[in-house]
Amino acid sequence: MFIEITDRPITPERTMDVSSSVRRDAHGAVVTFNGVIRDHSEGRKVISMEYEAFREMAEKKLRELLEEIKVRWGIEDVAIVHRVGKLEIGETAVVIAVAASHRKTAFEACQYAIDRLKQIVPIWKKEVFEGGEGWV
Amino acid sequence: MFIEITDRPITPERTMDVSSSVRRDAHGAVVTFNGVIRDHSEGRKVISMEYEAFREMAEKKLRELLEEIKVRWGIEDVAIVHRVGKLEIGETAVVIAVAASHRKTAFEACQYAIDRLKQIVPIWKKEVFEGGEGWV
Amino acid sequence: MRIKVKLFARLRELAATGEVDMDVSPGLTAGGLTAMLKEKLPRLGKSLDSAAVAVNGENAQSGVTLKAGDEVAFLPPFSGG
Amino acid sequence: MRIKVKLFARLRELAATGEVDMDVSPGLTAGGLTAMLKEKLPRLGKSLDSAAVAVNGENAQSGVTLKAGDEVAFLPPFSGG
Repeated sequence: MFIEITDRPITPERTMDVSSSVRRDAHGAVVTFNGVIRDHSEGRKVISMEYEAFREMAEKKLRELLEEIKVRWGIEDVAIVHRVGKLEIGETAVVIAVAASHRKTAFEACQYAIDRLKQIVPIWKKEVFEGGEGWV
Repeated sequence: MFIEITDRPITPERTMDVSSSVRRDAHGAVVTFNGVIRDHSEGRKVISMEYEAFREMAEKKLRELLEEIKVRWGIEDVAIVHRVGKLEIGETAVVIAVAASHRKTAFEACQYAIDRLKQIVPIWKKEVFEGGEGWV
Repeated sequence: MRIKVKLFARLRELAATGEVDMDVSPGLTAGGLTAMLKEKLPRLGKSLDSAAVAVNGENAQSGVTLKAGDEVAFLPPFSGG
Repeated sequence: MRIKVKLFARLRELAATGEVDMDVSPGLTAGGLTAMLKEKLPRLGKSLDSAAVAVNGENAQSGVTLKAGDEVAFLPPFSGG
Protein backbone atom coordinates (compact mmCIF):
# COMPACT_ATOMS: atom_id res chain seq x y z
CA MET A 1 0.00 0.00 0.00
CA PHE A 2 1.82 3.08 -1.17
CA ILE A 3 1.46 6.29 -3.08
CA GLU A 4 4.04 8.36 -4.86
CA ILE A 5 4.27 11.51 -6.89
CA THR A 6 7.33 11.44 -9.04
CA ASP A 7 9.01 13.38 -11.81
CA ARG A 8 10.72 10.26 -13.13
CA PRO A 9 9.20 8.35 -16.06
CA ILE A 10 6.80 5.55 -15.22
CA THR A 11 8.29 2.96 -17.53
CA PRO A 12 6.73 -0.44 -18.31
CA GLU A 13 9.26 -1.87 -15.85
CA ARG A 14 8.06 0.53 -13.16
CA THR A 15 4.44 -0.50 -13.84
CA MET A 16 5.54 -4.11 -13.50
CA ASP A 17 7.16 -3.39 -10.14
CA VAL A 18 4.13 -1.46 -8.90
CA SER A 19 1.84 -4.37 -9.86
CA SER A 20 4.14 -6.92 -8.29
CA SER A 21 4.31 -4.90 -5.08
CA VAL A 22 0.61 -5.42 -4.34
CA ARG A 23 0.52 -9.21 -4.89
CA ARG A 24 -0.04 -11.49 -1.91
CA ASP A 25 -0.69 -15.23 -1.74
CA ALA A 26 -4.31 -14.60 -0.76
CA HIS A 27 -5.01 -12.70 -3.97
CA GLY A 28 -6.67 -14.13 -7.04
CA ALA A 29 -6.77 -10.91 -9.05
CA VAL A 30 -4.52 -7.99 -9.85
CA VAL A 31 -5.94 -5.13 -11.90
CA THR A 32 -3.57 -2.49 -13.20
CA PHE A 33 -4.56 0.80 -14.79
CA ASN A 34 -2.18 2.91 -16.85
CA GLY A 35 -3.29 6.43 -17.76
CA VAL A 36 -1.30 7.32 -20.85
CA ILE A 37 -0.75 10.51 -22.84
CA ARG A 38 -2.65 10.13 -26.08
CA ASP A 39 -2.04 11.94 -29.31
CA HIS A 40 -5.42 13.65 -29.55
CA SER A 41 -7.89 15.47 -27.35
CA GLU A 42 -11.19 16.98 -28.40
CA GLY A 43 -10.12 17.15 -32.01
CA ARG A 44 -6.70 18.67 -31.30
CA LYS A 45 -3.43 16.97 -32.12
CA VAL A 46 -1.60 16.73 -28.80
CA ILE A 47 2.18 17.12 -28.67
CA SER A 48 2.86 16.77 -24.95
CA MET A 49 1.39 17.33 -21.50
CA GLU A 50 2.77 19.16 -18.52
CA TYR A 51 1.61 17.92 -15.14
CA GLU A 52 1.81 20.02 -12.01
CA ALA A 53 0.91 18.95 -8.47
CA PHE A 54 0.40 20.64 -5.15
CA ARG A 55 2.60 17.90 -3.91
CA GLU A 56 2.07 17.84 -0.11
CA MET A 57 -1.69 18.07 -0.46
CA ALA A 58 -1.79 15.61 -3.37
CA GLU A 59 0.08 13.03 -1.29
CA LYS A 60 -2.32 13.58 1.59
CA LYS A 61 -5.32 13.18 -0.73
CA LEU A 62 -3.90 10.02 -2.29
CA ARG A 63 -3.48 8.57 1.20
CA GLU A 64 -7.10 9.50 1.95
CA LEU A 65 -8.06 7.68 -1.25
CA LEU A 66 -6.27 4.51 -0.08
CA GLU A 67 -8.14 4.80 3.19
CA GLU A 68 -11.48 5.15 1.40
CA ILE A 69 -10.75 1.96 -0.57
CA LYS A 70 -9.78 0.13 2.60
CA VAL A 71 -13.03 1.16 4.31
CA ARG A 72 -15.24 0.42 1.32
CA TRP A 73 -13.76 -2.85 0.03
CA GLY A 74 -11.45 -4.00 2.82
CA ILE A 75 -8.58 -3.86 0.34
CA GLU A 76 -5.17 -2.78 1.52
CA ASP A 77 -3.07 -3.79 -1.44
CA VAL A 78 -3.28 -0.73 -3.61
CA ALA A 79 -0.47 1.31 -5.12
CA ILE A 80 -0.76 4.62 -6.94
CA VAL A 81 2.09 6.42 -8.67
CA HIS A 82 1.45 9.73 -10.43
CA ARG A 83 3.96 11.43 -12.65
CA VAL A 84 4.57 15.18 -12.83
CA GLY A 85 6.56 17.26 -15.30
CA LYS A 86 6.57 17.12 -19.06
CA LEU A 87 5.22 13.94 -20.64
CA GLU A 88 5.39 12.83 -24.24
CA ILE A 89 2.77 10.81 -26.17
CA GLY A 90 2.68 7.25 -24.92
CA GLU A 91 4.16 8.02 -21.53
CA THR A 92 2.29 6.93 -18.43
CA ALA A 93 0.87 9.74 -16.29
CA VAL A 94 -0.53 7.48 -13.60
CA VAL A 95 -0.39 3.81 -12.70
CA ILE A 96 -2.77 2.21 -10.23
CA ALA A 97 -2.49 -1.41 -9.16
CA VAL A 98 -5.08 -3.15 -7.01
CA ALA A 99 -4.90 -6.73 -5.79
CA ALA A 100 -7.77 -8.58 -4.16
CA SER A 101 -9.11 -12.00 -3.43
CA HIS A 102 -11.72 -11.68 -6.18
CA ARG A 103 -11.66 -9.93 -9.51
CA LYS A 104 -14.89 -8.00 -9.17
CA THR A 105 -13.55 -6.15 -6.16
CA ALA A 106 -10.20 -5.49 -7.81
CA PHE A 107 -11.85 -4.01 -10.92
CA GLU A 108 -14.25 -1.88 -8.89
CA ALA A 109 -11.61 -0.54 -6.54
CA CYS A 110 -9.17 0.22 -9.36
CA GLN A 111 -11.77 2.10 -11.35
CA TYR A 112 -12.88 3.94 -8.24
CA ALA A 113 -9.28 4.92 -7.54
CA ILE A 114 -8.75 6.65 -10.89
CA ASP A 115 -12.21 8.26 -10.92
CA ARG A 116 -11.70 9.55 -7.38
CA LEU A 117 -8.12 10.66 -8.03
CA LYS A 118 -9.42 12.96 -10.75
CA GLN A 119 -11.94 14.44 -8.30
CA ILE A 120 -9.95 15.05 -5.16
CA VAL A 121 -6.22 15.13 -5.91
CA PRO A 122 -4.73 18.57 -6.67
CA ILE A 123 -2.94 17.80 -9.92
CA TRP A 124 -3.31 19.74 -13.15
CA LYS A 125 -2.21 19.31 -16.71
CA LYS A 126 -1.42 21.73 -19.45
CA GLU A 127 -1.92 20.41 -22.94
CA VAL A 128 0.60 21.41 -25.57
CA PHE A 129 -1.14 20.94 -28.89
CA GLU A 130 -0.51 21.94 -32.48
CA GLY A 131 -0.91 25.69 -32.52
CA GLY A 132 -1.14 26.41 -28.82
CA GLU A 133 -1.35 25.25 -25.26
CA GLY A 134 -3.81 25.39 -22.44
CA TRP A 135 -4.73 24.08 -19.01
CA VAL A 136 -7.38 21.39 -19.29
CA MET B 1 -4.75 -8.16 -30.94
CA PHE B 2 -3.67 -11.67 -30.09
CA ILE B 3 -4.51 -14.71 -28.04
CA GLU B 4 -2.31 -17.49 -26.79
CA ILE B 5 -2.58 -20.65 -24.76
CA THR B 6 0.77 -21.53 -23.33
CA ASP B 7 2.37 -23.94 -20.93
CA ARG B 8 5.16 -21.51 -20.14
CA PRO B 9 4.94 -19.35 -16.99
CA ILE B 10 3.32 -15.94 -17.39
CA THR B 11 5.96 -13.97 -15.54
CA PRO B 12 5.67 -10.31 -14.55
CA GLU B 13 7.91 -9.58 -17.56
CA ARG B 14 5.50 -11.43 -19.84
CA THR B 15 2.58 -9.43 -18.41
CA MET B 16 4.58 -6.27 -19.11
CA ASP B 17 5.15 -7.33 -22.72
CA VAL B 18 1.49 -8.25 -23.20
CA SER B 19 0.41 -4.85 -21.86
CA SER B 20 2.95 -3.03 -23.97
CA SER B 21 1.82 -4.90 -27.08
CA VAL B 22 -1.65 -3.30 -27.01
CA ARG B 23 -0.50 0.33 -26.59
CA ARG B 24 -0.98 2.78 -29.43
CA ASP B 25 -0.55 6.55 -29.58
CA ALA B 26 -4.32 7.03 -29.74
CA HIS B 27 -4.83 5.32 -26.37
CA GLY B 28 -5.30 7.05 -23.07
CA ALA B 29 -5.88 3.94 -20.99
CA VAL B 30 -4.46 0.47 -20.61
CA VAL B 31 -6.18 -1.93 -18.20
CA THR B 32 -4.45 -5.17 -17.37
CA PHE B 33 -5.98 -8.09 -15.50
CA ASN B 34 -3.92 -10.86 -13.93
CA GLY B 35 -5.77 -13.92 -12.68
CA VAL B 36 -3.51 -15.46 -10.07
CA ILE B 37 -3.50 -18.75 -8.14
CA ARG B 38 -4.44 -17.92 -4.58
CA ASP B 39 -3.70 -19.94 -1.48
CA HIS B 40 -7.30 -20.58 -0.46
CA SER B 41 -10.60 -21.54 -2.00
CA GLU B 42 -13.89 -22.07 -0.19
CA GLY B 43 -12.13 -22.66 3.11
CA ARG B 44 -9.56 -25.06 1.69
CA LYS B 45 -5.84 -24.42 1.72
CA VAL B 46 -4.78 -24.62 -1.92
CA ILE B 47 -1.41 -26.08 -2.85
CA SER B 48 -1.48 -25.84 -6.64
CA MET B 49 -3.77 -25.83 -9.67
CA GLU B 50 -3.66 -27.90 -12.82
CA TYR B 51 -5.12 -26.26 -15.91
CA GLU B 52 -6.23 -28.22 -18.93
CA ALA B 53 -7.52 -26.84 -22.22
CA PHE B 54 -9.22 -28.19 -25.31
CA ARG B 55 -6.64 -26.17 -27.10
CA GLU B 56 -7.95 -25.84 -30.68
CA MET B 57 -11.45 -24.99 -29.51
CA ALA B 58 -10.18 -22.70 -26.72
CA GLU B 59 -8.16 -20.71 -29.25
CA LYS B 60 -11.18 -20.44 -31.52
CA LYS B 61 -13.36 -19.26 -28.62
CA LEU B 62 -10.77 -16.70 -27.52
CA ARG B 63 -10.72 -15.31 -31.06
CA GLU B 64 -14.52 -15.14 -30.97
CA LEU B 65 -14.20 -13.22 -27.72
CA LEU B 66 -11.87 -10.67 -29.34
CA GLU B 67 -14.41 -10.30 -32.13
CA GLU B 68 -17.22 -9.71 -29.62
CA ILE B 69 -15.19 -6.94 -27.98
CA LYS B 70 -14.45 -5.38 -31.33
CA VAL B 71 -18.13 -5.35 -32.26
CA ARG B 72 -19.33 -4.10 -28.87
CA TRP B 73 -16.71 -1.46 -28.06
CA GLY B 74 -14.85 -0.94 -31.32
CA ILE B 75 -11.68 -1.97 -29.52
CA GLU B 76 -9.06 -3.96 -31.39
CA ASP B 77 -6.16 -3.69 -28.99
CA VAL B 78 -6.79 -6.63 -26.73
CA ALA B 79 -4.43 -9.44 -25.80
CA ILE B 80 -5.25 -12.59 -23.86
CA VAL B 81 -2.74 -15.20 -22.72
CA HIS B 82 -3.92 -18.23 -20.76
CA ARG B 83 -1.59 -20.65 -19.08
CA VAL B 84 -2.08 -24.42 -18.90
CA GLY B 85 -0.28 -27.08 -16.86
CA LYS B 86 0.60 -27.07 -13.18
CA LEU B 87 0.59 -23.67 -11.48
CA GLU B 88 1.85 -22.78 -8.03
CA ILE B 89 0.42 -20.17 -5.65
CA GLY B 90 1.10 -16.67 -6.96
CA GLU B 91 1.52 -17.73 -10.58
CA THR B 92 -0.60 -16.05 -13.23
CA ALA B 93 -3.19 -18.26 -14.92
CA VAL B 94 -4.42 -15.59 -17.30
CA VAL B 95 -3.42 -12.11 -18.34
CA ILE B 96 -5.72 -9.81 -20.29
CA ALA B 97 -4.63 -6.38 -21.51
CA VAL B 98 -7.01 -3.90 -23.10
CA ALA B 99 -6.07 -0.48 -24.43
CA ALA B 100 -8.56 2.16 -25.46
CA SER B 101 -8.96 5.85 -25.99
CA HIS B 102 -10.88 6.21 -22.75
CA ARG B 103 -10.61 4.41 -19.45
CA LYS B 104 -14.27 3.52 -19.00
CA THR B 105 -14.21 1.46 -22.19
CA ALA B 106 -10.93 -0.20 -21.29
CA PHE B 107 -12.21 -1.24 -17.84
CA GLU B 108 -15.51 -2.52 -19.23
CA ALA B 109 -13.95 -4.50 -22.05
CA CYS B 110 -11.28 -6.02 -19.81
CA GLN B 111 -13.82 -7.13 -17.22
CA TYR B 112 -16.07 -8.46 -19.96
CA ALA B 113 -13.15 -10.42 -21.40
CA ILE B 114 -12.42 -12.32 -18.18
CA ASP B 115 -16.11 -12.87 -17.36
CA ARG B 116 -16.78 -14.15 -20.85
CA LEU B 117 -13.63 -16.27 -20.99
CA LYS B 118 -14.92 -18.17 -17.97
CA GLN B 119 -18.23 -18.78 -19.74
CA ILE B 120 -17.23 -19.85 -23.23
CA VAL B 121 -13.61 -21.03 -23.30
CA PRO B 122 -13.06 -24.78 -22.77
CA ILE B 123 -10.46 -24.66 -20.02
CA TRP B 124 -10.67 -26.50 -16.72
CA LYS B 125 -8.73 -26.54 -13.50
CA LYS B 126 -8.11 -29.16 -10.90
CA GLU B 127 -7.42 -27.85 -7.45
CA VAL B 128 -4.80 -29.62 -5.41
CA PHE B 129 -5.55 -28.78 -1.78
CA GLU B 130 -4.49 -30.03 1.60
CA GLY B 131 -5.92 -33.49 1.88
CA GLY B 132 -7.14 -34.00 -1.67
CA GLU B 133 -7.79 -32.73 -5.14
CA GLY B 134 -10.75 -32.06 -7.35
CA TRP B 135 -11.98 -30.44 -10.54
CA VAL B 136 -13.57 -27.11 -9.78
CA MET C 1 -18.72 -45.42 -39.35
CA ARG C 2 -15.73 -44.24 -37.39
CA ILE C 3 -15.78 -41.20 -35.09
CA LYS C 4 -13.41 -39.82 -32.48
CA VAL C 5 -14.54 -39.07 -28.93
CA LYS C 6 -12.59 -36.58 -26.80
CA LEU C 7 -12.96 -36.31 -23.05
CA PHE C 8 -11.64 -33.55 -20.83
CA ALA C 9 -10.95 -32.78 -17.19
CA ARG C 10 -13.08 -34.87 -14.83
CA LEU C 11 -14.45 -36.94 -17.70
CA ARG C 12 -10.97 -37.70 -18.95
CA GLU C 13 -9.90 -38.81 -15.49
CA LEU C 14 -13.01 -40.92 -14.91
CA ALA C 15 -12.58 -42.63 -18.28
CA ALA C 16 -8.82 -42.92 -17.79
CA THR C 17 -8.43 -41.70 -21.36
CA GLY C 18 -8.79 -38.45 -23.26
CA GLU C 19 -9.51 -39.93 -26.64
CA VAL C 20 -11.38 -42.94 -27.97
CA ASP C 21 -12.02 -44.03 -31.54
CA MET C 22 -15.46 -45.60 -31.89
CA ASP C 23 -17.38 -47.47 -34.56
CA VAL C 24 -20.97 -46.28 -34.57
CA SER C 25 -24.02 -46.65 -36.82
CA PRO C 26 -24.73 -43.97 -39.39
CA GLY C 27 -27.55 -41.71 -38.24
CA LEU C 28 -26.34 -41.60 -34.63
CA THR C 29 -26.95 -38.24 -32.96
CA ALA C 30 -24.72 -36.53 -30.40
CA GLY C 31 -27.36 -37.33 -27.79
CA GLY C 32 -27.37 -40.96 -28.89
CA LEU C 33 -23.62 -41.07 -28.49
CA THR C 34 -23.94 -39.66 -24.97
CA ALA C 35 -26.38 -42.44 -24.05
CA MET C 36 -24.06 -45.02 -25.59
CA LEU C 37 -21.08 -43.75 -23.61
CA LYS C 38 -23.07 -43.78 -20.38
CA GLU C 39 -23.85 -47.44 -20.92
CA LYS C 40 -20.29 -48.31 -21.85
CA LEU C 41 -18.69 -46.28 -19.04
CA PRO C 42 -21.32 -45.99 -16.27
CA ARG C 43 -18.94 -44.10 -14.01
CA LEU C 44 -19.12 -41.12 -16.40
CA GLY C 45 -22.90 -40.90 -15.89
CA LYS C 46 -23.49 -37.78 -13.80
CA SER C 47 -20.55 -35.93 -15.26
CA LEU C 48 -21.73 -36.63 -18.80
CA ASP C 49 -25.12 -35.16 -17.92
CA SER C 50 -23.57 -31.82 -17.06
CA ALA C 51 -21.22 -31.82 -20.05
CA ALA C 52 -21.65 -29.73 -23.18
CA VAL C 53 -20.98 -31.32 -26.56
CA ALA C 54 -18.81 -29.93 -29.33
CA VAL C 55 -18.55 -31.46 -32.78
CA ASN C 56 -15.35 -30.63 -34.65
CA GLY C 57 -14.65 -27.86 -32.15
CA GLU C 58 -18.05 -26.16 -32.49
CA ASN C 59 -20.78 -26.19 -29.85
CA ALA C 60 -23.45 -28.68 -30.88
CA GLN C 61 -26.99 -29.60 -29.88
CA SER C 62 -27.71 -33.17 -28.81
CA GLY C 63 -29.99 -33.64 -31.82
CA VAL C 64 -27.23 -33.14 -34.38
CA THR C 65 -26.51 -36.18 -36.57
CA LEU C 66 -22.90 -37.31 -36.59
CA LYS C 67 -20.92 -37.99 -39.72
CA ALA C 68 -18.02 -40.31 -40.34
CA GLY C 69 -14.77 -38.76 -39.15
CA ASP C 70 -16.43 -36.36 -36.70
CA GLU C 71 -14.57 -35.44 -33.56
CA VAL C 72 -17.06 -35.28 -30.70
CA ALA C 73 -15.85 -33.61 -27.50
CA PHE C 74 -17.54 -33.81 -24.11
CA LEU C 75 -16.91 -30.68 -22.11
CA PRO C 76 -17.55 -30.45 -18.36
CA PRO C 77 -18.54 -26.97 -17.11
CA PHE C 78 -15.62 -24.64 -17.79
CA SER C 79 -13.46 -23.29 -14.98
CA GLY C 80 -10.72 -21.37 -16.75
CA GLY C 81 -9.36 -17.98 -15.76
CA MET D 1 -0.42 39.34 10.16
CA ARG D 2 1.61 37.40 7.64
CA ILE D 3 0.18 34.64 5.48
CA LYS D 4 1.42 32.72 2.46
CA VAL D 5 -0.62 32.44 -0.75
CA LYS D 6 -0.01 29.59 -3.18
CA LEU D 7 -1.24 29.56 -6.76
CA PHE D 8 -1.30 26.61 -9.14
CA ALA D 9 -1.66 25.80 -12.81
CA ARG D 10 -3.55 28.50 -14.73
CA LEU D 11 -3.60 30.78 -11.67
CA ARG D 12 0.14 30.45 -11.24
CA GLU D 13 0.72 31.33 -14.86
CA LEU D 14 -1.71 34.27 -14.82
CA ALA D 15 -0.07 35.64 -11.67
CA ALA D 16 3.39 34.84 -12.98
CA THR D 17 4.19 33.47 -9.55
CA GLY D 18 3.33 30.40 -7.51
CA GLU D 19 3.80 31.87 -4.09
CA VAL D 20 3.23 35.29 -2.48
CA ASP D 21 3.71 36.38 1.10
CA MET D 22 1.06 38.87 2.16
CA ASP D 23 0.38 41.09 5.14
CA VAL D 24 -3.31 41.01 5.97
CA SER D 25 -5.55 42.16 8.79
CA PRO D 26 -6.43 39.71 11.54
CA GLY D 27 -9.98 38.39 11.09
CA LEU D 28 -9.65 38.10 7.31
CA THR D 29 -11.56 35.11 5.90
CA ALA D 30 -10.53 32.91 2.98
CA GLY D 31 -13.33 34.54 0.97
CA GLY D 32 -12.04 37.97 1.95
CA LEU D 33 -8.60 37.01 0.74
CA THR D 34 -10.07 35.87 -2.58
CA ALA D 35 -11.74 39.25 -3.03
CA MET D 36 -8.49 41.02 -2.11
CA LEU D 37 -6.51 39.01 -4.66
CA LYS D 38 -9.06 39.72 -7.36
CA GLU D 39 -8.59 43.42 -6.79
CA LYS D 40 -4.83 43.16 -6.68
CA LEU D 41 -4.54 40.88 -9.71
CA PRO D 42 -7.67 41.47 -11.84
CA ARG D 43 -6.50 39.03 -14.51
CA LEU D 44 -7.02 36.16 -12.02
CA GLY D 45 -10.71 37.06 -11.71
CA LYS D 46 -12.63 34.35 -13.51
CA SER D 47 -10.12 31.65 -12.70
CA LEU D 48 -10.23 32.55 -9.00
CA ASP D 49 -14.02 32.16 -9.06
CA SER D 50 -13.74 28.55 -10.15
CA ALA D 51 -10.88 27.75 -7.75
CA ALA D 52 -11.21 25.78 -4.53
CA VAL D 53 -9.40 26.99 -1.44
CA ALA D 54 -7.16 24.94 0.83
CA VAL D 55 -5.73 26.20 4.10
CA ASN D 56 -2.59 24.42 5.22
CA GLY D 57 -3.28 21.64 2.75
CA GLU D 58 -6.87 21.00 3.86
CA ASN D 59 -9.98 21.91 1.88
CA ALA D 60 -11.52 25.04 3.40
CA GLN D 61 -14.78 26.97 3.17
CA SER D 62 -14.64 30.62 2.17
CA GLY D 63 -15.98 31.62 5.58
CA VAL D 64 -13.00 30.26 7.50
CA THR D 65 -10.97 32.88 9.41
CA LEU D 66 -7.27 32.91 8.59
CA LYS D 67 -4.55 32.87 11.21
CA ALA D 68 -1.02 34.23 11.11
CA GLY D 69 1.30 31.86 9.27
CA ASP D 70 -1.49 30.13 7.34
CA GLU D 71 -0.70 28.83 3.88
CA VAL D 72 -3.68 29.49 1.64
CA ALA D 73 -3.74 27.66 -1.69
CA PHE D 74 -6.00 28.46 -4.65
CA LEU D 75 -6.75 25.34 -6.65
CA PRO D 76 -8.22 25.43 -10.17
CA PRO D 77 -10.42 22.44 -11.07
CA PHE D 78 -8.24 19.34 -10.97
CA SER D 79 -7.23 17.53 -14.13
CA GLY D 80 -4.87 14.83 -12.93
CA GLY D 81 -4.80 11.24 -14.12
